[in-house]
Amino acid sequence: METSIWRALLYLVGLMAFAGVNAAWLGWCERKGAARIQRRIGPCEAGFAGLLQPLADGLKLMSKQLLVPQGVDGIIFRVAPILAMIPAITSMAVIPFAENVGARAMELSVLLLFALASIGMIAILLGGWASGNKYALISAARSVSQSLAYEIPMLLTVITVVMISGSMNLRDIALNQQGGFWHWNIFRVENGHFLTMWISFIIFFICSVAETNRAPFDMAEAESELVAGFMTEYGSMGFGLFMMGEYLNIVVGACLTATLFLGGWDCPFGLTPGIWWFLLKIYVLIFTFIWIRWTYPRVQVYRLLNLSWKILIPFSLANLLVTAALIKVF
Amino acid sequence: MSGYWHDIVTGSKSLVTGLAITAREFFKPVVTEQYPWEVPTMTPLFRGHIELVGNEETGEPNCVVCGMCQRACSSACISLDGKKNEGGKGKVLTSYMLDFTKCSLCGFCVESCNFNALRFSKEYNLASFDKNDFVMDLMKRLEEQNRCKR
Amino acid sequence: MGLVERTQAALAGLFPEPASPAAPQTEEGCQGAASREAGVLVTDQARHGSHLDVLCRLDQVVEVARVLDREGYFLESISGVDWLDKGQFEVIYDYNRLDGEHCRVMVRTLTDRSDPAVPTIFGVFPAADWHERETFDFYGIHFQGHPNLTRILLPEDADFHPLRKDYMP
Amino acid sequence: MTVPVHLRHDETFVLNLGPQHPATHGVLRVKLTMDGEYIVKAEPVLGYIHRMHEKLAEGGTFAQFMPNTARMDYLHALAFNHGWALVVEKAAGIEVPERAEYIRVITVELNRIASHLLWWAAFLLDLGGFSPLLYAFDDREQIIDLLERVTGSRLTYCYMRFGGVYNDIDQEFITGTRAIIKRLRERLPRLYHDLVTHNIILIKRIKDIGFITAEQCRRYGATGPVARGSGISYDIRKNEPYSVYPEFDFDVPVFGEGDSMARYMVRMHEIEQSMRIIEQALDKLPGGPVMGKAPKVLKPEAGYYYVAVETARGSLGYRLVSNGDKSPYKLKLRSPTFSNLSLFGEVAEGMLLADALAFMGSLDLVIPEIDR
Repeated sequence: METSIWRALLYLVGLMAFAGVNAAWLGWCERKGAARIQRRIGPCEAGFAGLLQPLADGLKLMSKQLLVPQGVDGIIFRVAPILAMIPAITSMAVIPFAENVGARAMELSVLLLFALASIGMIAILLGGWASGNKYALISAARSVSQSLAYEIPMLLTVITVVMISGSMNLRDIALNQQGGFWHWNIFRVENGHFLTMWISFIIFFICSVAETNRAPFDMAEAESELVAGFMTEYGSMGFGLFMMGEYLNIVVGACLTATLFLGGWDCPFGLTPGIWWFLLKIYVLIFTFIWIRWTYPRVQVYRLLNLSWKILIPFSLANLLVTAALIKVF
Repeated sequence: MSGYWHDIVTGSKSLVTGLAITAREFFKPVVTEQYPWEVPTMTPLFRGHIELVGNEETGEPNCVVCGMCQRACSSACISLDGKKNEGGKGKVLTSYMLDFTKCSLCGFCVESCNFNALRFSKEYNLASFDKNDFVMDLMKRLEEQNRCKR
Repeated sequence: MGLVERTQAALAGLFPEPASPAAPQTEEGCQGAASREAGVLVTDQARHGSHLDVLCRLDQVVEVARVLDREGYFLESISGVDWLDKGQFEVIYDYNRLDGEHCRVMVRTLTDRSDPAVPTIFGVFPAADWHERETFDFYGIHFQGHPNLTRILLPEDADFHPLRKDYMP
Repeated sequence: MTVPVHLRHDETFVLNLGPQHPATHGVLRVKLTMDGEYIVKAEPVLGYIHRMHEKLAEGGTFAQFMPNTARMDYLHALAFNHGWALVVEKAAGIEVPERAEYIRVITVELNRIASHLLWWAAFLLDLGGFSPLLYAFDDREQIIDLLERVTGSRLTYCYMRFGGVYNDIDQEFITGTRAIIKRLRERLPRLYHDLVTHNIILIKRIKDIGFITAEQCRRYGATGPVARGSGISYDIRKNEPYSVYPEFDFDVPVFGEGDSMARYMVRMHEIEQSMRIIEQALDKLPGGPVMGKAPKVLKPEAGYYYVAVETARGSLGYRLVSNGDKSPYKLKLRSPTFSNLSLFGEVAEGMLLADALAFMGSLDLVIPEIDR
């Protein structure tokens, strides 16, 4: 692997740009998508099809005063939104966009991603806690229990993938699935057995919706219950960073799903692998995120935990055992 | 335990159905109206604020200053004044003020008028930063309408 | 025996001497509030909307509520009336039934205007809680024994009772 | 699901829900004493949009109160119009032509459908589903457009007059109404029920939550869909028929479970029943005038009058005391949600905040009607 400083810098700039553009224009995608589902037009005034809307929103948010209310923990209150943004951007570094496009191919990149995802949860906890607002406090408590509940099934399903690939390096996992959709982990055939990886995929996808605090699992910002949850006291770019952090988490979640289960940059027909396939996959997944959000009502907080502890965890455990048995024993 | 499996099966089915429905809606045409670009036409009975009806030929208000509208008004938003008609019988209107901030658009004034002197305007996009703009001089409005007609 | 008669019989126990025996079953008693004695009257539902018109003394309000509760009625509303010229407040309780049979009972009671006080029926119907608070709010009628007789619709610091006829804003 | 929880009264905090809160549909404030996410005590605080309509009524003539009636329950304003027209007609002995009563019923039922659709939309919004809101608004908008054609207003109608209605309906209205009914019949099962009613998330969210017993309904005076969701078959249109309702064949949907789901189902079925009523009324619509003879100045005989009508939220009562003058001596409005909401404190005790809000949504609150 090349170790020139330029490569690192190039990737840093490229990734930052990719993250920034996504964070801004996914908001536009979300609004357009929601509008179409609800048979509206959505943003259409600022630029062609409202494409400049994110710029206008960003300018508006930046020009507003960052209000720090009385009685909040000033430092933590200011740090929390930044903390929400950083892990999401950092995660991008280990994602293999294509065979030769990717900042770092670390050996334990899967572990790193989960570690960073937990930091994102801490940002919500800190933001909610520091606000000194009761709604924010409830929201913070909710998001912790939610993260706790959903990291377990998520990790259990990832173990199945790691077992198959024999590596925790995302690039190796993706390389392992090259050559058409029948090689992808989701349709994996090993030792002549069709593995139950599609269950893993569904569980992983549900968990990533929950991990990114998206509806129907948006316990932390349940706007009809907790006003805006941990963001209640945030205005200006504090709010903007939380929003961008959320969208970036979606991107990371989609990237991870695409890499772990959908063959990364592989072409479904085994023809021309490349970065465009990867992008196509993640945007389809992101659209599914949006689609789900605008379809379902919110899950009640204890149902959410029930879903994880009573359905997802048993299923992912069983799935793990079955997969292990099919690979190693039979 | 059967409830557990039943929930999982029917639940997943209902979730997929939901996604199918929103997907179907996604491809249907837009139903909203883009307000400033597309202007709706008001129905014939639409109640905007009231306005005076002028005589077909002279353009003078039909009002005979009987004060029925003022009495019928449930929010006391009409104040009108008239003077003796010189060289004729009855009275002529000198001022007709409508305080639209109080009006509840009930239509009692128009109904109470026996002389076809009042009607509803079709104006619906009234907006202002100053509430004094809604204390309307209907005489002036009628004059302007007459001028436009000519 | 129809529901109206049954209720009438149940309530009659509270009023030992028959109320103006000469002219029962008419609407006359319905006119003036103070012009008749306490008792039960049958009124024309099609005309007035209620089947029974019960005028009771202040100390009978709770007892009437108990009887009606036993009979399966529910409290629909409580309203006050200010009879300024007679120097009295009237409190009207509307009772109704939720089951198939239909009978509306209007219970009225009068209290002195200078020191209005009516016993609460909160203990019988919890529904009376808010209705009594509202009547207190608007008329200043004190419902004795009400656990939380505070303003409900007007602000806590209001010092007037707007539905009194002598109140001018 | 009831989670066993031992409420500790010494470790509670007070949470002010409202008066500006997304789930309270306006300016209701609920003072919640919370233990974590569990409600120890809930105390609704009313009056943020109180306008003293009862005093306003005493200040004007009988007719002049008509526009005010529409400003209480702005979602089912025509039923409030209807009730006021009925009580004054009863007091003053005014005859109403049959055609006018039919038109009243048609418009009131259309308005009821619109009200239930909006409730559905807002309820789903409480539960976090945003798209259903706009689907329902799409349908509601068409009903409102129709009503605008005949009444001249979109929300705060002033359509009824003593002795009839303000305006006759035309052929376009009739065909439009039939088209709406056809459209709703198609959309109710395929969009509303498939997308929402059968959705597992919604079922888990509102089933077995917020139980109200029939006895509680009686003690608190709850009526309307709240009572009908608790197994009480009480609908004034059936129990104490007014207007021309006896001439129509319709059912009163009753669900005995008493939970939020039951109330939800009652309202969804009521939309269908309202459509049946409208269809029959359109079929039977008699000819004739829409305005009867009514004196210009009304001076009803002194006495006590009471009229109840069934609004989308329950039984609305007008208690009118007349002293023979040309303005009401006393008017008391018995608004349905005022009584329905008084249940909230008792039922919400021990609930989760999220459940309590779902329960509050299922009560279908319209705050201006509570505060009057």
